[in-house]
Amino acid sequence: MIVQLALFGAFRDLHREPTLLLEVSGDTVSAVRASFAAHLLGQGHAERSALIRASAFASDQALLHDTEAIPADGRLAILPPVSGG
Amino acid sequence: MIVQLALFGAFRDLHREPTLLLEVSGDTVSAVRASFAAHLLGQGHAERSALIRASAFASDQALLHDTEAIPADGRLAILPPVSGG
Amino acid sequence: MIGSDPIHCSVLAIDQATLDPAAALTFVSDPAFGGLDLFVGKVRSHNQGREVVGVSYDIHRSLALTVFRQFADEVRGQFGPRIKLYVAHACGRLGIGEIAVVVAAGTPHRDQAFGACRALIEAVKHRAPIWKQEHFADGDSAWSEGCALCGEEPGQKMSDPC
Amino acid sequence: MIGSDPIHCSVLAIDQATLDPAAALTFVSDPAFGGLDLFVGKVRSHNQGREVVGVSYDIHRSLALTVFRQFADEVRGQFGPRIKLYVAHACGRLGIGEIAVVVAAGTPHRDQAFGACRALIEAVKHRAPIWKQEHFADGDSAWSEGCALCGEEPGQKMSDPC
Repeated sequence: MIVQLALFGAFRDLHREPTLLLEVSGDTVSAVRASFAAHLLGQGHAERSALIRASAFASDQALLHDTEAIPADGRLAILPPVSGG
Repeated sequence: MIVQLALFGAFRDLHREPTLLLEVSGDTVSAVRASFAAHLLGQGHAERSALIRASAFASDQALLHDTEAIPADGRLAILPPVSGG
Repeated sequence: MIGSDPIHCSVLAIDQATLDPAAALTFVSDPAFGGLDLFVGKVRSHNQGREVVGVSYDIHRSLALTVFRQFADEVRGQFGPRIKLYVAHACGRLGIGEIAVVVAAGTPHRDQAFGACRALIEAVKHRAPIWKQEHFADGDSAWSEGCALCGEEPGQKMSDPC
Repeated sequence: MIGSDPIHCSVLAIDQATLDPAAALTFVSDPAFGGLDLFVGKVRSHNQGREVVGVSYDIHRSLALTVFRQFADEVRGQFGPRIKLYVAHACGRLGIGEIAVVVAAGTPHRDQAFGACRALIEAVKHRAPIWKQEHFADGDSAWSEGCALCGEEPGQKMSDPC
């Protein structure tokens, strides 16, 4: 399925747009994580794999565990470690 | 000696003026404490003796221990337990 | 004590509004409250020895508003129910001395106000979807290291400055 | 970091001036400081179950200013030296919701700001020559029980709400 992945923080520097359309083979959040890691690897950003592992995924309303299903609307966000305040 | 004793908090209610002229026999703060206690007793305020025991004395700049001398200008203040803020 | 909503949460685009500590104090005030504690986070001129000229905040706005309210509800459970809470965070690029975050708590007595205000800013700092990019005097910029939100999987944490 | 005096202390007659939290925040701000904590103490409508309509504060002004600075120096020793501190207390009769005291601390990081602000208000509450008379809705007035300043003589303490 096609996922619309919103990028935040350090991930914004890797892509021109604030969201990325990603082909995901699988229907869980962990599949999105794997697809995004593969995508960045393909873009020559192997150094980001640790950041992807440290990131969470979320819908507009809640964090999503890796075992959860991708939201029906195909939209989610990747949240690198946070540093507000 | 004659001491000019400034009154604060609950002691203000016992005297028309903010200061009281007090005849003190002795030259230490403890003598002032004793004279003021005797003065209030004479005014019919025996119920204030515990408050006097719980009070501190001070110059304009510092607390004065009971063993210290009365300031040379004869001015000091009696400070009942405090409740600021 | 409280008629309307005792919790205020906002994310403000810095080119449209500025954070207002006075508004926070007004919001958390109540005739029954004797103690208000307010925290203001500002952009500071140095970090870890490097001169900073500005900070850009990136925020997942809808999720941030949701979790701000969750944090406030948690704090209310711990220090309330007689409490009012305020959280506002700036989004966009700020200069030195500009306000990045305002948190406030009002309660009958001061101990709860201090405890609640502290708990709320700690939650915002460690668990809200907010990212800080520091701009240095030498022209370099860097996203700050932060707190991983996927803490239920300990093996996936980076070295954590939280 | 600091050129001028990093400590502000004042006692304000309420008929001549009002306490100003914004001025406190401005005073404790500094380009090097990322964290400001502010405490505001207000007159509240109830105390120990009784309805309050106002509070009169009596202050030994010269001694209060001296000890405010002593407290601030102590706090600076504990949480500084990179710190700015502000203390202002109202004198006179205040109505419900009016500000009795404002304390603020600015530091590079928030932990010191919270700790310093808390330590400073505790000192003001427990050790400053300030007396509070509560005026009740039933017409009665009473001086609050307080903290004895002659603590070096334990036998002379009253029952102590401190």
